[in-house]
Amino acid sequence: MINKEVDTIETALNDIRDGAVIMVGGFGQAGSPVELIHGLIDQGAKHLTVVNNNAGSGHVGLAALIEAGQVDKLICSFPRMAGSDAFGNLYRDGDIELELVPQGTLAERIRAGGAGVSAFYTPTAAGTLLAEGKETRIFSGRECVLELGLKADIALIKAQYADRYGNLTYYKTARNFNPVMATAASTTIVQVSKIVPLGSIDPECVVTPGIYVDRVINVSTPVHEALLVEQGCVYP
Amino acid sequence: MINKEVDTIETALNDIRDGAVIMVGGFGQAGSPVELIHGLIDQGAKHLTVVNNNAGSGHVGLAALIEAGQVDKLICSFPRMAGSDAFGNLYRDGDIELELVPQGTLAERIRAGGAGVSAFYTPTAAGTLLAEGKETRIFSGRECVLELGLKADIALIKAQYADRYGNLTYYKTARNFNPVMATAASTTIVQVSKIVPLGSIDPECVVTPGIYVDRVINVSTPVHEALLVEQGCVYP
Amino acid sequence: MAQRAANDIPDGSIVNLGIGIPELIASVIPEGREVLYHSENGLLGMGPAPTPEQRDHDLVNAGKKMVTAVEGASFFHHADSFSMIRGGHIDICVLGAMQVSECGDLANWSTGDPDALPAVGGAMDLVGGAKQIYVLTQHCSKKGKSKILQRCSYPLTGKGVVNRIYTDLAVFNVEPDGLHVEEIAPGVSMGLLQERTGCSLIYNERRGITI
Amino acid sequence: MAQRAANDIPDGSIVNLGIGIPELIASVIPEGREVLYHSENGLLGMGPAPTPEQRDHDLVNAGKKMVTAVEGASFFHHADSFSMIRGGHIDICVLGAMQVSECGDLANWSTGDPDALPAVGGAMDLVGGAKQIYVLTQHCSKKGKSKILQRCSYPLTGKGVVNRIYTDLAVFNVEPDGLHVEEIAPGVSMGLLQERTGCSLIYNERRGITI
Repeated sequence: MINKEVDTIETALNDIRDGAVIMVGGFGQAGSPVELIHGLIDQGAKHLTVVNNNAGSGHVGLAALIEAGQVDKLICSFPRMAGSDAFGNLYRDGDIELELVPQGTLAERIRAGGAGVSAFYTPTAAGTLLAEGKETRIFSGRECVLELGLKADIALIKAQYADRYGNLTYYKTARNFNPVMATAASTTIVQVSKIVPLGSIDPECVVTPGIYVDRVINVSTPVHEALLVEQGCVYP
Repeated sequence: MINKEVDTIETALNDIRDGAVIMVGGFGQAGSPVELIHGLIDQGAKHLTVVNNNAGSGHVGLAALIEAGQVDKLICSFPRMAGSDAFGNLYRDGDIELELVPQGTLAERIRAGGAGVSAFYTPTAAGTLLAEGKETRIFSGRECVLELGLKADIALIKAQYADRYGNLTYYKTARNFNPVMATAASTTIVQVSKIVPLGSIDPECVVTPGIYVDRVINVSTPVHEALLVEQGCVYP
Repeated sequence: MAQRAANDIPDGSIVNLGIGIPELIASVIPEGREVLYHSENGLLGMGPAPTPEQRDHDLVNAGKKMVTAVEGASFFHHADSFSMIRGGHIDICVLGAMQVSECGDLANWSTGDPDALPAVGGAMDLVGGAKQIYVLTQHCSKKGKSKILQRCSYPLTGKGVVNRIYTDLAVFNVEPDGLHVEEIAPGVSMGLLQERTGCSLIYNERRGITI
Repeated sequence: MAQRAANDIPDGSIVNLGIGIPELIASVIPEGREVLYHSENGLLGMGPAPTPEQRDHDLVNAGKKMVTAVEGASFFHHADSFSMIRGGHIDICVLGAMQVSECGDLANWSTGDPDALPAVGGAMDLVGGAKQIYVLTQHCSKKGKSKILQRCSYPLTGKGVVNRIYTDLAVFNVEPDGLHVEEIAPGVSMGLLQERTGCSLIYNERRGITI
């Protein structure tokens, strides 16, 4: 019998090790798996490499994970966020490493990692600083940059509904990086607003088929990072 | 005002030129845009390069297009089909060219063409006949083959519903190559069972966003290629 | 300036608007044109800012501001969204600029200051992918330096990617032989325009319509 | 043979079954195990053959035969489907074979006959992508030649890709030092097995359980 539901966040995150590469879904505050990130702060794994489009905001979620000193390296496209200095302060002090990747290249590298595509050539960033030191090659008269697929040990993502097979749907632009990251991690851990009976999700509308999902946690009333930041919350 | 509906198949296919590269959706008989293919036979464009997973069956649809002598080259993964010799006969006589591509590589090359990825490295086919003459390279200890993105002038595809923006949904495994091909052609022409009012398709369940679609034809009672073949039909 | 750029967006276009001034364009598109807005975070058919009742922190644009979705919109994930961009399916992208060169190089992500926190977002993907790149910017920086230059001194976002430039002083077309002045703002002389611009301008009398 | 392979498929597996004999496996999975079947033409959660009322020409498997979809199934397009395969998300793929070598090379798409119409389908993607590749085949060809060889003479589908082989005579594990006999069919002696096999077999007494 297949049942991916796990009872507690603690159990779900239990085996995350120091030094793990962790993809964290969300685009800014939309679709950020706040409860899972806070669980990871409680769990305490250190020397993490985190993949996220941003660097968190305020003192909750990803920003709090960074402030807790658990992140050694961030792979992202836009670490500047209004109202958060968590990443910037550590970065200026040389206490955190940054790999800056154009947003579309980041998404495509994650997709390639999940799809078994080892590397690909993209025109994005050709002729810029971000292509320095990278192989380039001309295809159809256009300079392209060789980029490698990106995989992770763990993906922490947020979805709307799940069934026991781990089939997922998302909500509006909270979808963003979540489905792509689900494909690229050895272990994909998902928080959802509701676990629904098998057969409740239209097979034509499944966004993430259960094949990509390992553990599902029901967080029935998730807090929204945007509201926590507005309220000036600090975690823990 | 955006309205992609075209009144007749004749109008929709009017500008297809001799020598065009044409992607034809479908996997065997499922999701094959039979009415559009028959329209292309009527239209008469010659020296076509066709991209399809197979080579048609019986004497209708793609097999009929091939029998009509309109196809110079086929890019596909599996041209052997029970009950059809259209392709095989021409091939053995040297009258049609074949580029044989593993099915997943074919799908990924089309996806890359649509996604602006010039080329990619895949482990598929490494060390086999189908990789001969192709560049290979080791990534993480695995030999990978360099494959190029594939684009087309025209895609002929079949979907279930469309709205006037060209948003599409599909039906069961008739989806197959259709959404991928829709992204990779300069002009994507779609036959659908029904054109529905804007707003009828749930934005969460759109499979092909209208950005990929140029022309939509309402074929409200499409014939199924499987039934035509069963009945021994011949087109024209 | 936004109005002038909006006039050049044809009916039926799919447009991606950069964060900041370019966002204003959506509200000044001439009547009767239907334009679909793409937001790179996974929305085609972005609508205007929400009413208080419509506010939804999970329906945001690329600048993380709350937006709405129009009838006929679709949601998709980030890799699919940037496939639309990289694959050349966006008709027009309008971006801000720090510097633009006469050969269409664009710098809009970094001043190269080693103390600044680098951040690029989707700008490099957009300039490399959209069919047409329009730049919408003040002609000069706050310190009065021209943003339109022979060569960008800041790190590039993309090389030879810009097609048109809209500033408060003029509209330019980037062509193989250099920057063509398409229009000049009322009250601006060609002499003043050239004086405020860091590269030689090509001026065709016939095109001297005020904006 | 299919039953024997079915016994080795753990509860909760995601399995892709090749066209032909491997398809039989689905009907003989031991009671109490929930296995999800992936069909590379865009279906996860493939069910058994349809009843006459369920017949649907647009719900087919990779062999173009009509199938059904189970509760909890999902449909997706071809590139997404092969991402599952190439990305290593399929637990087990069971395929037929023309030839298998002692180092796990598989030949199952072409005899190399220049007059034959070449066709490969998804076999090369599957053998390169699934976590475990099981081969299910008659031990010998119709002409009585062993399909288990030191080296394949036919063009390869994949190099060193096979993990296990199930034939009517025995079950083998492909290991770095060669082909290990895991089990022998009732009434088959090690001598007979070796005689009918085109490579040296490694036989561990402890493993000599009949099947």
